Amino acid sequence: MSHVTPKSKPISEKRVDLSVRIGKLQLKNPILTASGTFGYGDEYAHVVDLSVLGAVVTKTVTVKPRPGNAPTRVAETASGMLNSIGLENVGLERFRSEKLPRLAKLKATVIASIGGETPEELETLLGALGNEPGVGAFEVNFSCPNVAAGGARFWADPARLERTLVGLRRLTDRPLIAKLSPDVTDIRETARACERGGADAVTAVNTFVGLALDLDRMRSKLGKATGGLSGPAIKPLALARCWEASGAIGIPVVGSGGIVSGRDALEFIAVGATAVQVGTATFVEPEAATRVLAEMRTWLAQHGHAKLSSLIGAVQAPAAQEPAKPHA
Amino acid sequence: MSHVTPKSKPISEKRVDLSVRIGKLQLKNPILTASGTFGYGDEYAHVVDLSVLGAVVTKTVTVKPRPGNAPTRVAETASGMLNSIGLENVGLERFRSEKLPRLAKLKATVIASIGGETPEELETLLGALGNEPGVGAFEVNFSCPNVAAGGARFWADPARLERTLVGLRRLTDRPLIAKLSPDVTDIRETARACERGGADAVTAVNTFVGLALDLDRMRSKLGKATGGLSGPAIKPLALARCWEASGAIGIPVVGSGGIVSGRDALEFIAVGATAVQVGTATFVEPEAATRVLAEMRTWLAQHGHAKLSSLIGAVQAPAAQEPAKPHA
Amino acid sequence: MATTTRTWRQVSARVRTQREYGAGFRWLELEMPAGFAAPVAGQFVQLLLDPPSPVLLPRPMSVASVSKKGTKLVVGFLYAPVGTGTQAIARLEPGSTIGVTGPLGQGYPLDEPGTPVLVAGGRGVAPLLMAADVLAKSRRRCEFVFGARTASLLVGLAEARERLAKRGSKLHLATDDGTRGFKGNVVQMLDRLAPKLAGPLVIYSCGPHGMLAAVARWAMANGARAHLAMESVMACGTGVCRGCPLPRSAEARDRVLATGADAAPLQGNPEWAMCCTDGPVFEARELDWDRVE
Amino acid sequence: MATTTRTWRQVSARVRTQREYGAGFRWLELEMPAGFAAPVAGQFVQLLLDPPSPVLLPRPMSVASVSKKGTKLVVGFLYAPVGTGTQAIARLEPGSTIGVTGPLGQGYPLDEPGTPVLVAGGRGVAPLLMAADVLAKSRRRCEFVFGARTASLLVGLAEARERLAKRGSKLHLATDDGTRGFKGNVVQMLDRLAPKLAGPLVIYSCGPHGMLAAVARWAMANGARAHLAMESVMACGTGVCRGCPLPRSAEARDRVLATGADAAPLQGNPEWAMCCTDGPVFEARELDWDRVE
Ligand SMILES: Cc1cc2nc3c(=O)[nH]c(=O)nc-3n(C[C@H](O)[C@H](O)[C@H](O)COP(=O)(O)OP(=O)(O)OC[C@H]3O[C@@H](n4cnc5c(N)ncnc54)[C@H](O)[C@@H]3O)c2cc1C
Ligand SMILES: Cc1cc2nc3c(=O)[nH]c(=O)nc-3n(C[C@H](O)[C@H](O)[C@H](O)COP(=O)(O)OP(=O)(O)OC[C@H]3O[C@@H](n4cnc5c(N)ncnc54)[C@H](O)[C@@H]3O)c2cc1C
Ligand SMILES: Cc1cc2nc3c(=O)[nH]c(=O)nc-3n(C[C@H](O)[C@H](O)[C@H](O)COP(=O)(O)O)c2cc1C
Ligand SMILES: Cc1cc2nc3c(=O)[nH]c(=O)nc-3n(C[C@H](O)[C@H](O)[C@H](O)COP(=O)(O)O)c2cc1C
Ligand code: FES
Ligand code: FES
Repeated sequence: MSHVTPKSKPISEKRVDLSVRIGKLQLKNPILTASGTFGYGDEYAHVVDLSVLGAVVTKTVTVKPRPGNAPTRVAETASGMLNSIGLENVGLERFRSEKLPRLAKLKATVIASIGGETPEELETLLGALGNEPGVGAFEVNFSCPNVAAGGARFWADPARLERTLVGLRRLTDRPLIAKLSPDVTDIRETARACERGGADAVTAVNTFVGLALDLDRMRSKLGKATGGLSGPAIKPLALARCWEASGAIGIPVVGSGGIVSGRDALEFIAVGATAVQVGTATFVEPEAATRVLAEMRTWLAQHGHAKLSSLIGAVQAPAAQEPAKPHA
Repeated sequence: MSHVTPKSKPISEKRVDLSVRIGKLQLKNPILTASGTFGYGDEYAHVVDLSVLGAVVTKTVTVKPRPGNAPTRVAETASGMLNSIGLENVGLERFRSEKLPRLAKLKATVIASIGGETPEELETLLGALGNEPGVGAFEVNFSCPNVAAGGARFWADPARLERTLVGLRRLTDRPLIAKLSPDVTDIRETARACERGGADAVTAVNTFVGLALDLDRMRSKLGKATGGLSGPAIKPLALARCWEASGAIGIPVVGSGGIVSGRDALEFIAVGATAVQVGTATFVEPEAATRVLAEMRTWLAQHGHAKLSSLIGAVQAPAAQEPAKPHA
Repeated sequence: MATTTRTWRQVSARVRTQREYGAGFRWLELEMPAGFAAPVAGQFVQLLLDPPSPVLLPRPMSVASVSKKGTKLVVGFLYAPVGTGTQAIARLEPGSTIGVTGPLGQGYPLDEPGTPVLVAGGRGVAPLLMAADVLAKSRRRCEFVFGARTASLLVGLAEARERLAKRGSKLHLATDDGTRGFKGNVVQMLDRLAPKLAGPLVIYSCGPHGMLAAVARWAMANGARAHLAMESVMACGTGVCRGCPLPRSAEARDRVLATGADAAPLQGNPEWAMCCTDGPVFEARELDWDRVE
Repeated sequence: MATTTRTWRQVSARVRTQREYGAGFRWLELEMPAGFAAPVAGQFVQLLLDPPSPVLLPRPMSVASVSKKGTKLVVGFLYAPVGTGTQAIARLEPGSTIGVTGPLGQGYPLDEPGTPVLVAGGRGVAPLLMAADVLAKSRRRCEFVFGARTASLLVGLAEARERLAKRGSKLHLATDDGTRGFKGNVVQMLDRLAPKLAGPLVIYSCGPHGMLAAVARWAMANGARAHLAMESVMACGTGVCRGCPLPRSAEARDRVLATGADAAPLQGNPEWAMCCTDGPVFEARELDWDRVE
């Protein structure tokens, strides 16, 4: 990895241009909320001004409403949390009729997350939402670890991903972002499949499959055996996968996994992410996303970076991965 | 997951039978040291009585000595650490002539970890060490994330694993334990390949590939871009993989990843591990492995378990993974 | 029922006092900054240790008292240091700070008609003493049933006795082992007590889930209403993560399905209610007590 | 060179005192339990916060003083609270406990012949004051060069002045900006000082790596020996994880290859020395200063 930041004099925060672009969607800054950790946006609207965020990624919506998994759904682990929500959501109908209008009123840039057990379900969703004026882009959740059908493992197959995206591509002119599971042997392959299928970006990564045991009751702490691990514990893993994915494809990567601070966000951007998502941090601190944004802006100003986008992939070249002085 | 522990009266710690068996190797208890975290055993011998441990797994040895990677080699992360040691080791010759005799004097049960960039190198190692009287079993490191050649990704191919193990199987009558990488789409497949190839057990899991950035210097905190993540942060991930592997194969699984306490060890055993390894915890507390052993014994006695081996896989049936009351 | 007007904030509060409270419990008082709405009995907050914290998530804690000291709102908590997070809270010295998100959830509907019967188990006593105070202010006396396994677990008994006496309410003690008061559990106590009280009864209860389920069943069998303060493992505490489900009763399920968004303004999940926003206080008929863990 | 007789232990120590030391540094004194060997100047320990700790790994810290208070061994540290771990250490009150693994590594070989010149940069002053004490005990006075960027960073200057005067050693100050003492760096100071001293010189130094590299190069160019206390990110601190490599010089490399196991009893890696066990004190000719970070 090579050092490319120029040592510059601090500049005013106002001079920092944070805008980034994902496909045709221009974002005022790269800080997004992560799907499933910000509800449908309005839950936090009394404490967070949604219009200052790059975008709000909504909870994954499915064709039919889903009640979600039986308790227990969350468990804390060392610097992380496991969840097994099971895609509880209000379903396509209420999402369109109730949730989108409220988000429009709040002047949020909306990225709608959609999830399906089959390519057909995703097509139904995109067929219905693909031209909604209130939606700036779509994130396709190919990576939920907590559903019996259509979860991360089902979508780990590059050929299936590619085929499905080809089908979806025809249904909307908005950017399509494919959200990938980290639990694959080589994320470059799933990322490349998404690019070939016509995705405008990929999100790396969703949660990692994990398990925590309640030893006294000799069963999982969750209602299902496994859940998805998120939070600071996974940051180094997510960062590695984001770096690998961004080195393998030409379309933008959206980073996700353990981002809690402006520095965390910048680490993802430096390894190649065009935007990042704040997830679990919001459960700890509802205003996390706007704080991350403010911290990022301050760091850039202090380090004299007038343009965030010039930092994207600053640390990227896989060739520079080897140590400077090789030795037997 | 089902609850199978009988509620029993406490018993005396002396009555607890901790012995377990891996292939032909009888271990007095399931607590092993993890390769690369206990040196060649004698480094800690003045503070830890090696003879009370189930076994000492030695640092992975390669045919030729290896100097290891350039600095920086370690970086702390949230509840974890990244390492990029690069298999620094003394090589086969000195391992046999210097290290094994010392371990023999310390009355340790020795599991020798061997690593190679090719099946042939592994055969050379096993050809040389396969009948050493001082070695109780071999752990084959198919999962080092920190070497350019012959690392985790090279060995993620089930067919290669199976073929290689078939070749190794002929060279020793001692148990062969295949140490697997967690960074695969489906660890059941690599585990099954090892079983088919003739392994007596698999170790699940080695470290996860991760990355940490030094933002001020805009480069990895490590000398190489990525390293392997270990420690409590990965425990839920390692536990899930251990549970998956043990459900897929008939041979024993050795658990590894984030074990710090007797309860942690028992969690791995309850999801199907026959033995467990204490790694990073030893860097924090040199006497970690013996403390884990003592805590485990105490828990078992307090819960009236006279035989540890009856707890192996107590929480295992993948069928019981679904919630008791399914719902749309 | 959940309301869409959200008043919670995340603020930094100052530890005013902290002390042992007996039976392994501790009493914590926080001074809240301006802008923090006064919680009502039955509501809770999320306590977040300042960084660097040994735990990731905030810890839910019922509000046990609310008072004004000068212009300052002071909120009290009665808690047990059971694990890493609460043990770290227990080490906070007066003057140190802690993050508070709240007030959260639905408190007790203390204006329901009927004879109020407050049923407390163990540390559940605290929010109910607070409820008794509120009832007293609107000149309603209550019957206060306080139960525990054994006398030493009747936490804060002296204080309860004093505060209830002042308000003209009546304290009924019950211990499983008979070491104090009535020998038996709170439901057996309700059986004894009910015939002497003017119906309808409206029960407010807080305690372990097992006790709450028994109280809920008693209420449904005896034509009383009962409001029960539940707990669940939580992440956000604000309805967003969907991490704290409690099983709805068939009755509640049908009602959600029939009335849709109106009956459940937040998300309208017919299967599961969220402890943090639909609760933590639930009327007995809202939950399926056979499936409550 | 590493020795195979290991004397380190992990123990729980008691905080005796902790205070501000100026220039952003803190002074910490720990009372060690029996069985903990007395460290020598240049050695270090690993400090491990009691659980629940906000960090995973122990923090390496040079020993800055060793004394006996009654029968108790007291070990002092001079440190800067730069991150999560050291900031948590800074909050420890007297009487609280902390884990200590040590003594670790190779200290200064203070019995080498020659005129001792001690060269300190910033907080590097502490182990060198300790070294000066030891030299004084064997009736050897030393020249003590103390450098910093600016006067305010000459941490603990008053104490240094007093302790060195008591021992008849001579203090030479140097600041880059000339705000105190000689205007220039410690190497320029060595240039000025050396002609006035009886050769051969034996230098003991502690400070930032950049300074140590310059001192090492000066020593090699001027026929002096120099022992430099290095740092590295560490995990175990005990030679096991192989996480703290420093590049060996070609000379050292050849020697390790030639003499094999004898020259490097622990692991004999010709390419890399381990900071924690081969060091942290290295003679200038042992390392490849072009590759030291
Ligand atoms: C709405 C609500 C109100 C609460 N009010 C109070 C209160 O007034 N006083 C009080 O002492 N406690 C209260 N709790 C419980 C309190 O939140 C837990 O004791 C606390 O989260 C444990 O954190 P820990 O880090 O100390 O323990 P952990 O290390 O997280 O866990 C220790 C033990 O506590 C259990 N536990 C963890 N989380 C919860 C939880 N949310 N509810 C119940 N048990 C849990 C664990 O299963 C484990 O057995 C309340 C919980 C909820 C949901
Ligand atoms: C042999 C040895 C002796 C040392 N003696 C002293 C001493 O006497 N006084 C003192 O103040 N410090 C000393 N250090 C440095 C001290 O160990 C680090 O400052 C400490 O580990 C930082 O921990 P943290 O959690 O506060 O910071 P972190 O959050 O871990 O890091 C904060 C900053 O410190 C840097 N850092 C982290 N680890 C080290 C390290 N091992 N060495 C140098 N920088 C590091 C990080 O890169 C980062 O910039 C010594 C280090 C070694 C290896
Ligand atoms: C409680 C919870 C619910 C989530 N729900 C969704 C979801 O519905 N769709 C989705 O794509 N990701 C979901 N995620 C994953 C997050 O969007 C995010 O990718 C992941 O948590 C990693 O980021 P973090 O560490 O910042 O939380 C969920 C995560 C959590 C913790
Ligand atoms: C510094 C370090 C060096 C390691 N070296 C090896 C090795 O040589 N061979 C191997 O199979 N595993 C090696 N590992 C992996 C450990 O044996 C263990 O499987 C892993 O760290 C997970 O367990 P833990 O979380 O308890 O450390 C190493 C781990 C660390 C942290
Ligand atoms: S705790 Fe997040 S929804 Fe209740
Ligand atoms: S820190 Fe582990 S070998 Fe030096």
